[in-house]
Amino acid sequence: MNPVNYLYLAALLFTIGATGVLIRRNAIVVFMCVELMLNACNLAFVAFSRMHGNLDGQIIAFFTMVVAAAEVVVGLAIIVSLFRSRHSASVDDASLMKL
Amino acid sequence: MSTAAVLSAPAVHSLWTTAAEPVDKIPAPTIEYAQLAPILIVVGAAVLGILLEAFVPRRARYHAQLFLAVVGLAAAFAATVGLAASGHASTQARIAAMGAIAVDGPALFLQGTILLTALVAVFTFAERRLDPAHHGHRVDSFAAEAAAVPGSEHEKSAVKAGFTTTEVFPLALFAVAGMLVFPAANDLLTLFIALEVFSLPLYLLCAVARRKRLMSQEAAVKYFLLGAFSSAFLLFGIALLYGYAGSVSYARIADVVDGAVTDVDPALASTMGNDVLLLIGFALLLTGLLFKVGAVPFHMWTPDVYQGAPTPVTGFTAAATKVAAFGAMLRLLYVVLPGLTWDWRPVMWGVAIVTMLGGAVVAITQTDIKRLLAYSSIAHAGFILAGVIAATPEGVSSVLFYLAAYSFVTIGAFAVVTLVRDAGGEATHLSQWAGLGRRSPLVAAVFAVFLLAFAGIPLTSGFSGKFAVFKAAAEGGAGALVVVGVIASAIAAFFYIRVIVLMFFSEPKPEGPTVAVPSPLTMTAIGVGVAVTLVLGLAPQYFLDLAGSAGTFVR
Amino acid sequence: MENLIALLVAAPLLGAAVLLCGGRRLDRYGHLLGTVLAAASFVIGAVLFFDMLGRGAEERALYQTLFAWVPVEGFQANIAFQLDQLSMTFVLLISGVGTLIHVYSIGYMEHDERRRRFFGYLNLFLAAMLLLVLADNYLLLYFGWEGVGLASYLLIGFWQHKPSAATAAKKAFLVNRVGDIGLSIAIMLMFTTFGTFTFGPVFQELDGAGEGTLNAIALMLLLAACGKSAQVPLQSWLGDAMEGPTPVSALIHAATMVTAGVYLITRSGAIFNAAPDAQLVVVVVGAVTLLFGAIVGCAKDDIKKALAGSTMSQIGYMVLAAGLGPIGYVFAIMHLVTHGFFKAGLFLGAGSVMHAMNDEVDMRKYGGLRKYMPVTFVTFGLGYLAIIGFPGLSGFWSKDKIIEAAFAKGGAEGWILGAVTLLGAGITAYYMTRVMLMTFFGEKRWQPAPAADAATDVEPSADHHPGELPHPHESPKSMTVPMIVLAFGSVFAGALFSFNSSFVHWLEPVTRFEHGHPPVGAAVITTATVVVLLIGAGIAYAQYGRKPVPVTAPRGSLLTRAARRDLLQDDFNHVVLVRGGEHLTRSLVYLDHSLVDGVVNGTAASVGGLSGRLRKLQNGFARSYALSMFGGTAVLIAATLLMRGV
Amino acid sequence: MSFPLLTATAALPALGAVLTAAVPAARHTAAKWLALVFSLATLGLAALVAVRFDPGGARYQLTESHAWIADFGVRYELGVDGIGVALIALTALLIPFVILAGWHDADPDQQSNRRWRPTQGFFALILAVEAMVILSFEATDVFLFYILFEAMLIPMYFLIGGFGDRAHSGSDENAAAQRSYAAVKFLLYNLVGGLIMLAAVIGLYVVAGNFSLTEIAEARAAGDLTMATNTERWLFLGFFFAFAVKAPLWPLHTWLPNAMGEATAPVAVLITAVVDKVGTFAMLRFCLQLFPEASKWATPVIVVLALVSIIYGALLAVGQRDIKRLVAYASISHFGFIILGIFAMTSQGQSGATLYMVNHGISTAVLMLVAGFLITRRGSRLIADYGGVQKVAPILAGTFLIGGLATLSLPGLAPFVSEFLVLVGTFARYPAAGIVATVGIVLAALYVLVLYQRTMTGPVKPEVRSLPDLKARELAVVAPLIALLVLLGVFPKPLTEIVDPAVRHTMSDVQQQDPRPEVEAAK
Repeated sequence: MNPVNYLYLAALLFTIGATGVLIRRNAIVVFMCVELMLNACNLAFVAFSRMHGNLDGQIIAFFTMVVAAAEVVVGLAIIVSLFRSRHSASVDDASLMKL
Repeated sequence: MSTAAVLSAPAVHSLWTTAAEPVDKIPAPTIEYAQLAPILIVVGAAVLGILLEAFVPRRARYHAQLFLAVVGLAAAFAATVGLAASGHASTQARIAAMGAIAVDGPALFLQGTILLTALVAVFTFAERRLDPAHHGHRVDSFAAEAAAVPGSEHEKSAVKAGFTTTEVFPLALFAVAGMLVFPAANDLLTLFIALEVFSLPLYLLCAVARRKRLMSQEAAVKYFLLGAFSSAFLLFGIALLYGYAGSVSYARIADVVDGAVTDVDPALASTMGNDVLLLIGFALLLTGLLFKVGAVPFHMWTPDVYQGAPTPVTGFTAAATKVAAFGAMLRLLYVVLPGLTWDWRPVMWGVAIVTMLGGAVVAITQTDIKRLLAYSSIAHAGFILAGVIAATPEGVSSVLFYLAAYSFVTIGAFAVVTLVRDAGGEATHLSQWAGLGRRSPLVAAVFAVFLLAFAGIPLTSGFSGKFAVFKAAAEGGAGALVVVGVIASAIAAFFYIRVIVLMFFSEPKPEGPTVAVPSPLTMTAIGVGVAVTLVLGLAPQYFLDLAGSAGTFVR
Repeated sequence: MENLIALLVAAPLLGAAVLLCGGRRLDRYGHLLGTVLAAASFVIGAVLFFDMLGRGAEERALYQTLFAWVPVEGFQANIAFQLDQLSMTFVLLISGVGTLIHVYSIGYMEHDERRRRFFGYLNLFLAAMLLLVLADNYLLLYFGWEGVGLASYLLIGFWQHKPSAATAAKKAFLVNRVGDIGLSIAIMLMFTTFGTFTFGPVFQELDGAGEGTLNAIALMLLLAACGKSAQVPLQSWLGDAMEGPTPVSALIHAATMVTAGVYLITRSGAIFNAAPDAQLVVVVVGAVTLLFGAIVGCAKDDIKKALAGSTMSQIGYMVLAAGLGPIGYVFAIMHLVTHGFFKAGLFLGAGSVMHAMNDEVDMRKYGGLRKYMPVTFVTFGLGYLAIIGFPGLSGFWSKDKIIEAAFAKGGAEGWILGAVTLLGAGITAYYMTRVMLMTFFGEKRWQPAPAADAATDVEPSADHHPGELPHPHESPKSMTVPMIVLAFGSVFAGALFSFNSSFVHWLEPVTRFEHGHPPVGAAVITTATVVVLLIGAGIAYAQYGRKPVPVTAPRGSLLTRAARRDLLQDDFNHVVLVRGGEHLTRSLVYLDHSLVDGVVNGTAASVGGLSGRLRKLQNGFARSYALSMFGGTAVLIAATLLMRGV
Repeated sequence: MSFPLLTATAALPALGAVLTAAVPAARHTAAKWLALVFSLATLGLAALVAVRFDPGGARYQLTESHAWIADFGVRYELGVDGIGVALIALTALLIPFVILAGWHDADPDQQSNRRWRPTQGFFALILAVEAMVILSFEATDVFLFYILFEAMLIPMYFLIGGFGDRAHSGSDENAAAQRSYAAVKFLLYNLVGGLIMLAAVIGLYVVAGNFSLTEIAEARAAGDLTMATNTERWLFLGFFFAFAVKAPLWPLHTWLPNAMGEATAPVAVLITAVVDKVGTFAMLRFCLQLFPEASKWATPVIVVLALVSIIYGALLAVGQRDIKRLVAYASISHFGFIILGIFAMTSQGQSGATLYMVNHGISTAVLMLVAGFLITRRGSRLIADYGGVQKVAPILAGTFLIGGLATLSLPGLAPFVSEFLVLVGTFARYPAAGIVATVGIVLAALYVLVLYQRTMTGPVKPEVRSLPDLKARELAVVAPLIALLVLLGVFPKPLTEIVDPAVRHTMSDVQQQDPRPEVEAAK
């Protein structure tokens, strides 16, 4: 299969993730969409890695996973504490500060 | 960090080609520990801080953590100075850690700035005299137990027990470590990792305010989600650049962009021809960095986060993040993409203009002092961008100088904000600041000095910085940008002055806030801010020299 | 000898400084000090005069340079004096009449608590006026010119608590300032034309300048003269200036200051001679004012205002004569001097009458005073005869010469001017006879003094008894003696000057002189003049001597009513200048606020409004922030690609 | 190295400011005396500068030069020419009187807290302004000048906003609001001007590579430094705009009436008589010297604007109901004359403009300070609230009249000399402009005399019946200034002697010669 197709897929996934961030209210889902974007990146890395015939991209993908995991830890901690204070995980509810 | 060594291009290549052969020994990466000392010291201190958190009794933790953080940062700063003194900022500049980290003038200058800023910020973190003691325990700006639900019994008992979130010190140290690496990163992966290393602790730090916890948590969520969103863009940009150049090493990418590579394989030849990859990748990468510096239209997190975060954290974030992010941006634009100067300059022109004007204009109608400072920081990001756009060594050194000047003013200003309090904690609404000059002339005068420096009035560091940046921009052919910058400065002057008017020319309200008498910690922070502001305003030559000699990137 | 010149000015200046800065402790002796210093100036003048007589006609002028005043690259103005025959004439007139009026004022102002200051102002006036006539350059002349303006301002408004006096003072200064524009511009023109504005060099270089320039300079000088000498169209202030104490009217607004315009024109004779067009304008201005003043003088019931109209008219004669060129200068100055005597005398007489009549000025409330105030009556009467040109008295000699010179202008102009001056002589006789009859003859029409008006805060003077009829009495010696001296001048000065053409010979070296040749014989003109004045006096007698004078003025004809209102010039000023000016300033104040400031404030407001709208974008929703970032990224990518044209 | 006299002249008041500010709260009278002593000592040093200055000597004298910010091409360079000496003398002369006149303007009220030290602040700020103004007259480095030009706004701002007139036309809150509006307006106008100048300053650096006035001028004269026509024009406009705001020139003037109206009279004097002079001074020194061609290019427009200022300012002065605003508009009119004189490009015009700066400073000081004394007595700035003051306070009225007469340029008082020189100088180059400007002198008479008539003459209003006459302190403020007005009106030679050579230099900078008299030209 043409490696470019993987890139198209990666771009598609990335866009879906970004769109999700824009349209979903639940903080967890938003965060999942970000994760989707990161994974789209991973796909791109791996695809490029293969194209160029070096390992860099694949190694980066591992790093990205680690980072994503760290983000989950931090993110969930924050989101959960927000949820416990407000009994809601909607990002739209958290709008005390504006203007 | 050692993993980065594996990624250096030649090493990977040999690994790939020799994979099938039997392995006698794994070639150990060369790590220049001495040259990386500042980073390593801070990381070490941070790790040690985690251990302290685990093993030191609760009542001793505060002092232990504070001591560790201060010593760690001071030692790291000493190491930075030592490196600079031994010529690593100029003649001895080189790339360390097998291509992952550059040790050169800009890196050391920025690291030194970050470390000093962080040191001052840690002082404000540690301030425990502003609020009255709770149940006999002195309290700082951070929640007794951040995990507890605000207003719950759990929280009350934590307060009663005198818990404090001493984790903020190691968190801050981790953030500092990431910030140290960020402007020194010499490949895109290190850049990304550094970004995450300093961002994630900051998200947490935003969430742990002791007062107004809902706002604090909201700020953290917003910062986190948007930050993650932006880092996804950054990462995708990295992926595209990697796809374009077949490498994430700055030097390699620069060569590919310039067409200066000799070993072109067919895959590289095909991607090299695809400028769309390069341009989109560049734009996405830039997005991530512009988010961190708070440039319009990626600025919208700034006011909310600045307002919601605990004020010492706000000061730290505002000052240090900006230094680190602009450092990384400079290196990216000057080292990786000089070949794209003609592509990125017009785009950055646009961003700089809307950032300067947008920040200044929206700030006019702000009513909260922290939000006002947030918008002011946006406008300042625009001014700094003007220096970045100069695309000359003078541009680099002017930005370095500006960052140093700006960060101390910022930390000092936010430190003053922590002092003005009423029963509900900090009194950040502007109307509460009315007549402050009559109640506490000294505090008001100090804040006025900071505001004047923000406004770029001569004899303050703000003026020297602004002049340096605008001069570089004008010399670099961005005269029109200077004119826009001047207009934005004029607009900005309006709201700084509004605050001064409020403080000095309005009658104090009877139920107005009081000014807390801080411990020597905050006093030091503010004092350093004032001193730097005035010294850099009156006799900036030494520091300009410093920034000037630190203006060359190693490649 | 020339070193004395500065003393002429210094003496009264010293007086002014001491009296004005000295404070209350000088109240008791101040008036004496002022008088002595004025007299000192006169004595020095006399010494210089006799010294001057001792020299040949062409070597009489003296020069004294004190110091460089404004030494600037290419612009040299000195404090330097020139005392020639023309200046000398004025010095004697000014210091002489000035001293007399100082003496007169000792009595006249006796009950005024601010008498010291009054004398200080008088001394200031003398100093400025002497400076004016002694200056050797136009800029220094301008110094004196404005100085007399200031003194005039201070003295007209001396009774500042009266709003009318304050207004009159302001008006006088302002109208004079308009004239001063002329003098300024004339000096500037001289500077750009000749590189200097010192009399001698300017007059020597006249050939090099174009006639247009010279006309312009001359017209500007005329404008200045019009302001100071109350010539149409800048005459309106003089009538109001009568608000000042009467000695002031006599000295400043009759004898000396108002004639400064004539001095200026005569002094600049060389320029005017080279600018015939401007000269024609001078003549026209003189002729118009001559009739204007005379007509106004006919209608006024206020004795001082009637005399003020007369002053205007008489100065009109002088200006007209000066406009005739070398045939007229000498007579202009001669009439100026004789007028100085008789008009000062008339004013002092009027002051004496007012002094006796509770400061009443309305002639309709006088009548029959000749019996009560014999000295005043006689001196006033001699002044009256002099001014109407009764043969043998001063006015006759000088006015007759002017009428002759007017006819001698030649052609139609000559006839017209001659006719105007003749007509003026007739009207003069008419209104002066009217004044004379209403004041000193007929039955008593005295009215009780009005109650002191609290609103105007007039302090009752010592002999002011509200509600009582006045008790007219002769004035004290200090007042009558100056009147008598002036009466002597009124009677004999003209003859003295005309004897052997002495005045002509005296001034000729300065002003040059040409004999005019009127189309008809001099005797014919003289006869005509006498006839005309008899007619004028006769009509007045018919109206005011034969019939009783009503205490309230009859409505009168349209012309009378207009003349009472200064021929509507004040109304014009009021409507066009005052009202118009008020509208202009008011609308400018409004515009300054709404437009000039408004543009700036509007800009600020629109930035603020923009700020308010942009602020709304910060709506607190994380997702919209993300959208902003997403959109920004898209734009960034698009822009980057577009730049490359990919 | 010789004694740095110029630095000392500026440093002394700066030191005084610091010491005054440091006086303990309870000893506020000591602070006043301290400030007065320092201002007098500064006057002494300024006199020494004037004595040491040799009119026949080099263009810039008593020069000092030290490295400062090499990166910006900035040196700490001082030097004075005759114009500078005259203005330094003016500044040093006026400040003691300003201090003396404002003796009680900032007395602490009873209930204010112990940390609020208004008196110390007031006098320290005045001295700080003095230091900066003097240094700005001495600076021969464009950057140094710019810094001072901007920095002096801050103390002025606090003086205007923090120590407003206690007499006002409305309620208390209203007064505070108006005062802070005035202070903000002052600062913003000048800051905007300054920022635009900043762009030009940077541009100048880009073109010239350093900021030394002498070096740039020499390089330009020698042809080593050429500016493209358009560049020079833009830079000129940037500089001129800032100076025109400060001066102020129509239509950038509207801050002045507010600022002068709301500030106390001594501060108003400080604004118009001292600080604003920096603007006109800078036009003469920097605009003409750095950008001669552009100056000539812009002259027609500037002359027109100056004329508008003259007439417009005077007409608005006529229309004012507030004494201090009236004086402010009169000042606008006078600044029009100064600018007209500068840009007439004749020696008479420029000498006249320089003299005008000095004379206007003194005459406005007299008028404004006496007006201030009056206003403090009655507690109102409205003209309509007065009447007949002459009767109850003749000395006050007399000094007020003299100030007014000086304002309307009566010969014998100093402003006449300068005004006439400006008029002549203008007329020589632009006759029409000279004539229009002459109309200004009529309007000046109008607003001065109307003001005098309405306040001082007429029946005594009940409210003014008990006003005391000038006290000894007040007379000590006014009398010397009046004496000076007379002295400089009759014998301005000492001033013209030092100004003339400087003007000659400026004229040669712009390569202009005085128009020759018509008669000579014809020969």
